[in-house]
Amino acid sequence: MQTNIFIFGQLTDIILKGELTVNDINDTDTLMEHLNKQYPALATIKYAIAVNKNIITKNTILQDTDAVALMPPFSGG
Amino acid sequence: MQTNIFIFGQLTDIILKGELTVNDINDTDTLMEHLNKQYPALATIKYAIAVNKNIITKNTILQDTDAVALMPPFSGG
Amino acid sequence: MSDKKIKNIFVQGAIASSFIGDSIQKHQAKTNIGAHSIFLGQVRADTIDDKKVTAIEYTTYEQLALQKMEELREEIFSKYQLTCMHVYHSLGTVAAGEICLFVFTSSAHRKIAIDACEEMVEKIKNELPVWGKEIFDNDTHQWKQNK
Amino acid sequence: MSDKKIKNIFVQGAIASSFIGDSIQKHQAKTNIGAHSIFLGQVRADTIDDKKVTAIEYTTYEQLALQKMEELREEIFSKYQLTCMHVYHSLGTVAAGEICLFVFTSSAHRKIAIDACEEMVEKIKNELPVWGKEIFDNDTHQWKQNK
Repeated sequence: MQTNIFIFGQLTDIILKGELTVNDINDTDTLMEHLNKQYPALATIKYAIAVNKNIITKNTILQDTDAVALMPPFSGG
Repeated sequence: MQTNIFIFGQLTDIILKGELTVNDINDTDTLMEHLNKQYPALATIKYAIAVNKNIITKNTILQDTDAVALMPPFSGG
Repeated sequence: MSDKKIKNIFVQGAIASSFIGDSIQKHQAKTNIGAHSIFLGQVRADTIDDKKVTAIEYTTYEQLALQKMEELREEIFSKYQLTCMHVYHSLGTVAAGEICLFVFTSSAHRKIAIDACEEMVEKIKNELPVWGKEIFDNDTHQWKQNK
Repeated sequence: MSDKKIKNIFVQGAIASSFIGDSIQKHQAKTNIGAHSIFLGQVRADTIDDKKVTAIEYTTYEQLALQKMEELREEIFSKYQLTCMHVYHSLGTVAAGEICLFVFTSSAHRKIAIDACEEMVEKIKNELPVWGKEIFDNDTHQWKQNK
């Protein structure tokens, strides 16, 4: 199973790309643990997590091809 | 001595012109008495009086060539 | 206040949308501006007792209006940190659907531009000696009343 | 809500002042409108630590942003009696002095148009997944923060 991760705003200064794909990660807590290990600077930034365009506030089970977005505070306009 | 009177808004439906000149009227109370006699419908309408661009709230002595304006409520925009 | 400094806010007939676009364009050189707020008054084709408004005819006591406008401008600039403000009001006939009032405020920050624009519109409606005559499609008229 | 009905609010690069003028022009056929309120966001050439902002680069999570925008549109229309509302937001690079946001509300009465426009601007700033990257004249950058 595969998860597509979309990275926005200042998080792209850390992850250095707009999209990532990870395999065989079953829930968002495990995903974030995985990413924090790879990108320790992530822990210094505030951001929201969306799964399939819905912002989540607790650990969420991931299905194959789910889209996870990491979104720092918005600054449009 | 001469007084120039400027008429605005719906008052022009009563006086039927935008300007009037009257002679030898010494104050605004006398002027209004004079106009109310000539145009009785004036009494049915609410309006402010300005002398030389200043809105007055009590009887005011008129000088030669003073400009008196009769102004119903504003409705610009 | 010397007379030569008094800006004329009045334009004959409707305010063209291209004029509004051009006014916006002129502000792109002022790079300390972060927000513009614009209010436009448009003549409504109201129906009153089966008669339809086809136009409004505006008249003013111009000398007093321009003097008053200078006072209102000073009040707004002393209250709000604006980069600039522009006001245009039609005189004469403005057909239904056309623009009769254009108020344009600019500031570094949005809240200031928005609040100043709204306050200026209220002041113009209440304090500027301008009168609107609503012309109906049967050639009768009634005098506009501001709420 | 079917996907095909979702309006795209995003434009590539700056919003041209002539586009704003044309949008105003298109509303002259709607003679039930009495008031338009327009907000424009313009990129400021702020100076931060001796570096000057020359442009903002906007990115979005487009699918989520357009879905969110439909929700915001429904909220505004259920609260305010608007004739219409138009929103445009830039993506990509917008130079200092150029327009990056255009919010346009129209109503029979001024208070409704003005309040709806202001509320929509606040919602866009706070709730739309858009990010601005401030580009400095020495090719460094910082991420914009909304207040």
